[in-house]
Amino acid sequence: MLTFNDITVQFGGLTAVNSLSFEVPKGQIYSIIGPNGAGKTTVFNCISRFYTPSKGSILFNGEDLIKYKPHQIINKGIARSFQNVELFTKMTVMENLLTGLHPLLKKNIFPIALNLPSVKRMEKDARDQAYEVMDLLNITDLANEKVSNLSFGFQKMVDIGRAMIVNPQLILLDEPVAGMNPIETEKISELILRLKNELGYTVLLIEHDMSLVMKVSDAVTVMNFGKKISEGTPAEVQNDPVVIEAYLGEVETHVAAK
Amino acid sequence: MMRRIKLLLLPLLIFSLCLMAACGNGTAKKGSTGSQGTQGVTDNEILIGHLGPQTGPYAVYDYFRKGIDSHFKYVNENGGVNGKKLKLVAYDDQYQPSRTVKNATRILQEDKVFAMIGNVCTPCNTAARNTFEKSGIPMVMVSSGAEEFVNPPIKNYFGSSILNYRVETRVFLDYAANELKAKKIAVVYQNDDYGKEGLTALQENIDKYEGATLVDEIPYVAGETDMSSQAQHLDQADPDAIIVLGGPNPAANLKKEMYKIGLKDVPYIVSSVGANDRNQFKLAGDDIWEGTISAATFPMPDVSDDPSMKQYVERFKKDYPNDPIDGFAQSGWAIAEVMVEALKRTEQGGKDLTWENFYDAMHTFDNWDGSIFEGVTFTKDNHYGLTTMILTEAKDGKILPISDQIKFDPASGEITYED
Amino acid sequence: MILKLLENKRLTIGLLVVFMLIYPFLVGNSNYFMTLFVITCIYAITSMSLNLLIGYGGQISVGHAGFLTVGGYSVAILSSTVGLPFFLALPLAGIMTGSIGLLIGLPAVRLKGHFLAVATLGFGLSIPQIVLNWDGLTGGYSGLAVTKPLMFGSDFSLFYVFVVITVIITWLIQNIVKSSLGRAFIAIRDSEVAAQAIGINISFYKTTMFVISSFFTGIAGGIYGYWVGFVSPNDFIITNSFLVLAMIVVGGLASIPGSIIGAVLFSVIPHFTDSYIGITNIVIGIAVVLIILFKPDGIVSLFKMNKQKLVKPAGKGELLVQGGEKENANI
Amino acid sequence: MQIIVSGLIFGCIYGLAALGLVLIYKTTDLVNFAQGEMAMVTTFVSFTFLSQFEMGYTTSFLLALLFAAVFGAIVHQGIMKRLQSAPPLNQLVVTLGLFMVFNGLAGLIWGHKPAGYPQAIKGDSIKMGSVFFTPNEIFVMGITLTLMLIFFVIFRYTKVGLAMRASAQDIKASQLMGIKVTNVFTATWAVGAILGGVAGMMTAPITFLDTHMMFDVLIMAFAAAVLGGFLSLPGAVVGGLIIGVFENLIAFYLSPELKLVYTFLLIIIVLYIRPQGIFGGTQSVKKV
Repeated sequence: MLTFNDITVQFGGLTAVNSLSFEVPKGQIYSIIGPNGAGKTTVFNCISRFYTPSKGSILFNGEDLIKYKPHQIINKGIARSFQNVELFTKMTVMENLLTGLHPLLKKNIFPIALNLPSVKRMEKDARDQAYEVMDLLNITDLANEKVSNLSFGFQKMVDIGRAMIVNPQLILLDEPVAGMNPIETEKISELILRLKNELGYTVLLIEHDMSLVMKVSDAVTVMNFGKKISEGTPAEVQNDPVVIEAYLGEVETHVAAK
Repeated sequence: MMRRIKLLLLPLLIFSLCLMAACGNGTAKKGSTGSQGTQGVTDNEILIGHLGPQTGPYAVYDYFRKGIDSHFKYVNENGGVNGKKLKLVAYDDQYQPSRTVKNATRILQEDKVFAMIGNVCTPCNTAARNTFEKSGIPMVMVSSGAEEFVNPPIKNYFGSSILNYRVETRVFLDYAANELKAKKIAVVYQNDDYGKEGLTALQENIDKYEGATLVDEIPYVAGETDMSSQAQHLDQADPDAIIVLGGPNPAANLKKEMYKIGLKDVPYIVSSVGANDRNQFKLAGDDIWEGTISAATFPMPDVSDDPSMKQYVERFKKDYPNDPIDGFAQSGWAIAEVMVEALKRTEQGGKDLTWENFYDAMHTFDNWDGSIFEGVTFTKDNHYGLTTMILTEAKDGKILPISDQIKFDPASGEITYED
Repeated sequence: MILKLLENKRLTIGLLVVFMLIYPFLVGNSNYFMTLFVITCIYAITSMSLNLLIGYGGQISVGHAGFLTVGGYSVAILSSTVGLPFFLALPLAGIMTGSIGLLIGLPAVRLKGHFLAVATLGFGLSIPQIVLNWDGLTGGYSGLAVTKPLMFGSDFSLFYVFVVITVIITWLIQNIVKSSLGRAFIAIRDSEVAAQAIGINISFYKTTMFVISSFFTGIAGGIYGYWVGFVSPNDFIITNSFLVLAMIVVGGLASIPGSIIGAVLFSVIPHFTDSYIGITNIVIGIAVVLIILFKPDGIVSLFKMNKQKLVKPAGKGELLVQGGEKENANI
Repeated sequence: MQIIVSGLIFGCIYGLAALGLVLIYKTTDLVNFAQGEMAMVTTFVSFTFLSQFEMGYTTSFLLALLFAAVFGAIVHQGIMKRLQSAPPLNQLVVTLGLFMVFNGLAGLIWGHKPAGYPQAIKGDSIKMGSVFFTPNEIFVMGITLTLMLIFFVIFRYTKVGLAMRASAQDIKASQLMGIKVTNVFTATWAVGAILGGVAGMMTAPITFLDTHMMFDVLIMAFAAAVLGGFLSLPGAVVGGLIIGVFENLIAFYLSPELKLVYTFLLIIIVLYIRPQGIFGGTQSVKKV
C-alpha cells in the first residue's frame, strides 16, 4: 500500500534518512523502531510532506506522494498523530475532532455565514460522527472539556481520534504510548488492534515501547542512523544480532556519558 | 451560545448607562435654548464652541484655544459682553475628521453653543461643514486658509484666522517678481491644503509676470523631518527666489538643509503659518533663519505698539506663564477679539442675540483695526475677513514689518499697496 | 431546562433589539448620541473583523485603519462619482476592500509575527499617503463627499439601517467562527503543523482570513462614509489601528462579545474625557495597562467563570491536570 | 551623493532607535512600542536640564541617561515584570498603552510647541569632495557604530551577555542555573531606555524637540529592526541604513510624497523573499 523507494533526506550536511526502502502491506500493522535520532519521525514527516526527500519516491496506492502539498495528503487517505501531541489546545475535545473532519466538510463561506439549514445539518452529522469516535475511544464524557485541561494520556487519545475521524486508509501513529503508564499502554494497544481488526485500517507505527510493538505488529523495520538495519516479523527482528547491537550500543553510550 | 448573547448585552448595558448619565446632564443644561436661530445664550452667559487638536501630532494648534481662552477670561473679568460672561466649550479632535464630526454634533446639539470660533484643521472643517452649514450657527474665523470656507461666501461662515492661502501666495509671487526681480521661482509645498491651494494660485498667476517662470515645484509630506532631497532639488533648479508653502518645522528644516549645502543667499519666502514665530530662530538657528520673508496679519508682539497687542502679551503671560507668546495663541486672541466685538455690535441698539442679528453685525466690519489684526473686513459678498496684511522679514532675532498695509480686493482680485 | 435556556436566549435577543430600537428615543433623538452609537458600531465591526484575524486566526494586523479608509473611499467614489445606489455601493465597498485584503493577504501568508506586523503596519501607513496623492480618484487633501442615500431621508432612518447591518454582520461573523471555517482558523493559530496534517490548506485559509476581515472592515468604513457624508485621508490613521488592536485585547481575544465590549469601552471613554484638555489618551492608555495587568484574558473573562464550573465533568477530576497554555497569537 | 549621505544620517538614527528595540526583544522577547516615547521623555528631561538649570551639554546628556536608566527599570519593575509570562500580544498592547500615557503626560507637562535642541557638536558644514557634512552628523554616525559594536561584543563575549541570552531562551532553566532573570530583564530595560535616550537626543536637533518627534522614528526603527531580522544588532543598524538611504533616493528621484509607500513596499518585497529578514537565521522547521 505504501512503498518507500530509496528515500534519502538531508538537512544541510546531515543525512537523516539514508536510502530507505520498505513496504507497508494493506491491512497490517507495520512498525518502525530504532534508537533515538534514528530518523523515524523524519520518515513520517516525509509522508506528511513536511520534508521533501532529496532522493527517492514514496508511493501510496501506486501514486507518488512527492508532488503533493502537506494539506493534500489527508485527501489521499493518510492521517497521522504526533509524537508531542499537536492538538489545538484552546479547543474542546469535540472541536478538535470536528476540526479533524475538515476535509469532508463543506467550506463554502456563503452558506456558512448565513448558517443555512444545510450547514446546520452538516454540523449535526459531524457531531454525531465525533461522538462515534469518542465512544470508540471511551472519552465521550470529556467532549466539552478543553484539551489543555486533559492529562497527556487523554490528549494522545484525542490526537489519535482526530486522525481516525476522517476514515483514512492508512494511519500514522508517532509513539502513541510515550509517557503513558502500563494500564494506559494496554488500552492503546487494544485500540490499535481494533483499528486493524474491526475498522480495517492499515497502521504505520513508530514506538519505543517494545512490549507494544511486539504485541501488535505484523512486521517491523529497524532503523539506526537513518538506515534500515533489519526487517521482518517481531520475532525475527528481536533475535537479529545487528538490532541487539544497535540497542546495546545505545546503552553503552549512555553509560559512557555518565 | 446563550452565554454569548448575554455577553452581547453587557456592552449595551454599559453604553446605555453611560448615556443615561450623560443625557441627564445634557437635558439639565439644555433648558435655556430657544427656537431655531439662536441658542446658548442666557442672561448671564454666552456659550462659544471650539474644535481642534489638543493632543497628537498636531497639538501645537491648541495654542489657538489658549489664546481664545485667555481673551475670554480677560473680557469676563472686565464685565463680560454687556454683562454676559463668555464660556468656551472645547473638544479634542486630534486633527482627525472622524473625531471632529462626532464632536461637531455634540457641541452643536448637546452643548448648544451660540457660535463657533477658530475651528482648526482644514479636512476636519470640511468634514464638519455639512453639519455646521445646515444648522446656521455662526462660524467665526475658522483656522484654515482654504478657499472653500470663504469663496464663494457661505452665509454663516465668517473668514479665517489665518491668511487665505491663495491670497497670501499671490502676494508672495507679486513681491518676488516685482520687488526681488526674480525670474526663476521655485516652490516647495506641503502636499495638503497648506501647500496645494497656494500652488494652484502660483500656477494660475505666474503668467501675469513677464519672464517669470516656476522652475521647480517640490512637494513634501506633512510632518516630514528630512528635507535633504528637497534641498538638493533646489540646488539643481538654481532659483532666484524660493517660496515655501507649509508649516514651521519643515520651513526651518529646509532652510537648515539649504544652509548646509551652501544655498545661503537665495531669498526665502515662507507662508505665514510657517514663519510668524520667533521660535523659528531657535529651530533653524539664528543665522540660518535670518532674512526669511513672510506675510502677517499683525506685527510681532515685540515690535508692535498696538494697545491690544500689549494687553495680549500681559494677559497671556499671566494665564499661561509657561507657554510662548508667539504663534497661534496670538491669532487665537485676535479672533476672540473679533468675536467679542461682533457680539457687542449684535446687541447694539437693544437687539437680541440671535444668529440673524449676529450675521448682520459681522457685515459691519470694515477694515476694523480694534483687534491685533491689521484690519478685519466683512461684507455680504466678502467673507474673507483678513484681506489686509503686511510683509515681514526675519532680522536679528526679530520679525520686522517691511511693508505698509497690503490689501486684497476679493471682488476684483487686485492687490494694492499702501504707501 | 432547555426550555428555560431558550426563553432566556429569546429574552436577551429581544432586549437587545428593543434597546437598539428605542435608543434614539432614549437619547432624545440626539444627532450626537446617534453618531456616537454609529461610530461605536463601526469600531465594533472593525474589532470583530480584527479579532477574527488575530484572536481566531493568529495573524497579526496593525493596519486595519487602512481597510476602513479604503471602505470609506470606495463608498464615496461609488456613490458620488459612479452614482450607485446605497444597497449596491455598500457591499461593493466591502468587496473592493476585500480585494485589497487579498493583495495584502498574499504576501502575508509567508510572514509571521513581527514580520507580518511590519507588513501590515506599512499598509496602514501607506493608505493615507496614497489617498492623499491620488488626486484624480480621491480628491487628494480636500477629501470626497458621499452622496447620502435618498431612500432614507433622515439620519434617523439611516441610523436604523446601520444598526441592522451591524447586527447582521455580528451574526455572520459569529456563524463563521463557529463553523468548520472558524475551526480551521483556530487550528492554524494553535498548530500549523497539525492543521496541515488534517488537510487544512494554510496559505489559502490565511488569505481567506484577510479577505473576510477586510471585507467587513470595508463595510464599516462604508458606514462611516455614509453617516458622515464625507471622507478624507486623515479619518483613520495608524493610531486608530493601534486602538482597535487594544480593543480586542482588552475586550478579549477570540471572543465576539469581547470585541464589542472593547469597542464600546474605547468609544465611550472619549465622551467623558474630551471636555478635559488632553487627557483622553492618558485615560485610554491607563485603562489598557490596568485591564491587561489584572484581566489578562480581557474583560470578557469576568463572565466566563460560571460556565467552566458547569461543564466540568463530575468524577473525572483526577484526570484533569494543568496543561501549559499555548501562545495565543502568532507574534 | 549628498542624497546618500543624508540618508545615512537618518539611517543611523533609525538604527540607534532600533538597537534599543532589538536589545529588549532579544532578552525579554517583547516589542516595546513605548520605546520611542520613553526616549522622547528622556530628551525632554535633558532639555530641562539644559534650559531650566542651564547645565552643560555633557552634564545634561549624562544626567538624562541616568534618568533613562531609572525610568526603564521602573517601567519594567512596575509593570512589565508582571507580564513576563503573558502572551506576546498582551505585552505588546500594554506597551501601546504606555505609549499613549507617556505621550499624553509629556504633552501636559511640556506643551506642544516644538523647541530647538542643541547639537552634540556645533560647527558649520565641511565640504568633502562634492559632499557636505556637519561635524554633528559625523558624531551621530560614530556613536551609532560604536554603540552597535559595544553591545554586539557585550552580547557575544561577556558573562552579562551570556546571562541575557540564556534568560531569553528559557526563563525557568536560567533561573535554575542561578541567573536572576528578573534582574537581568530590569537591567535590559534600563539599557534599552538608555539607548533610546541617546537616539532621542540625537534625533531632537534634526526633527526638533516635541512630544511627537519619536513616533515616525520608532516606526521606521521597528521596520529597520524587522528588516535586519529582529534578533541581530548589526542587522538593526544595517536595516536602518538601508531604509534611510532608500527613502532619500526615492524622495529625490521618484516621489517625495510617496517615499513611505515605496519604502514599505521594499520592506515587504525583501521579507517576501527572506521571511526571516536579512540577518535572521534560517527558519528552523518545527520538530513534530
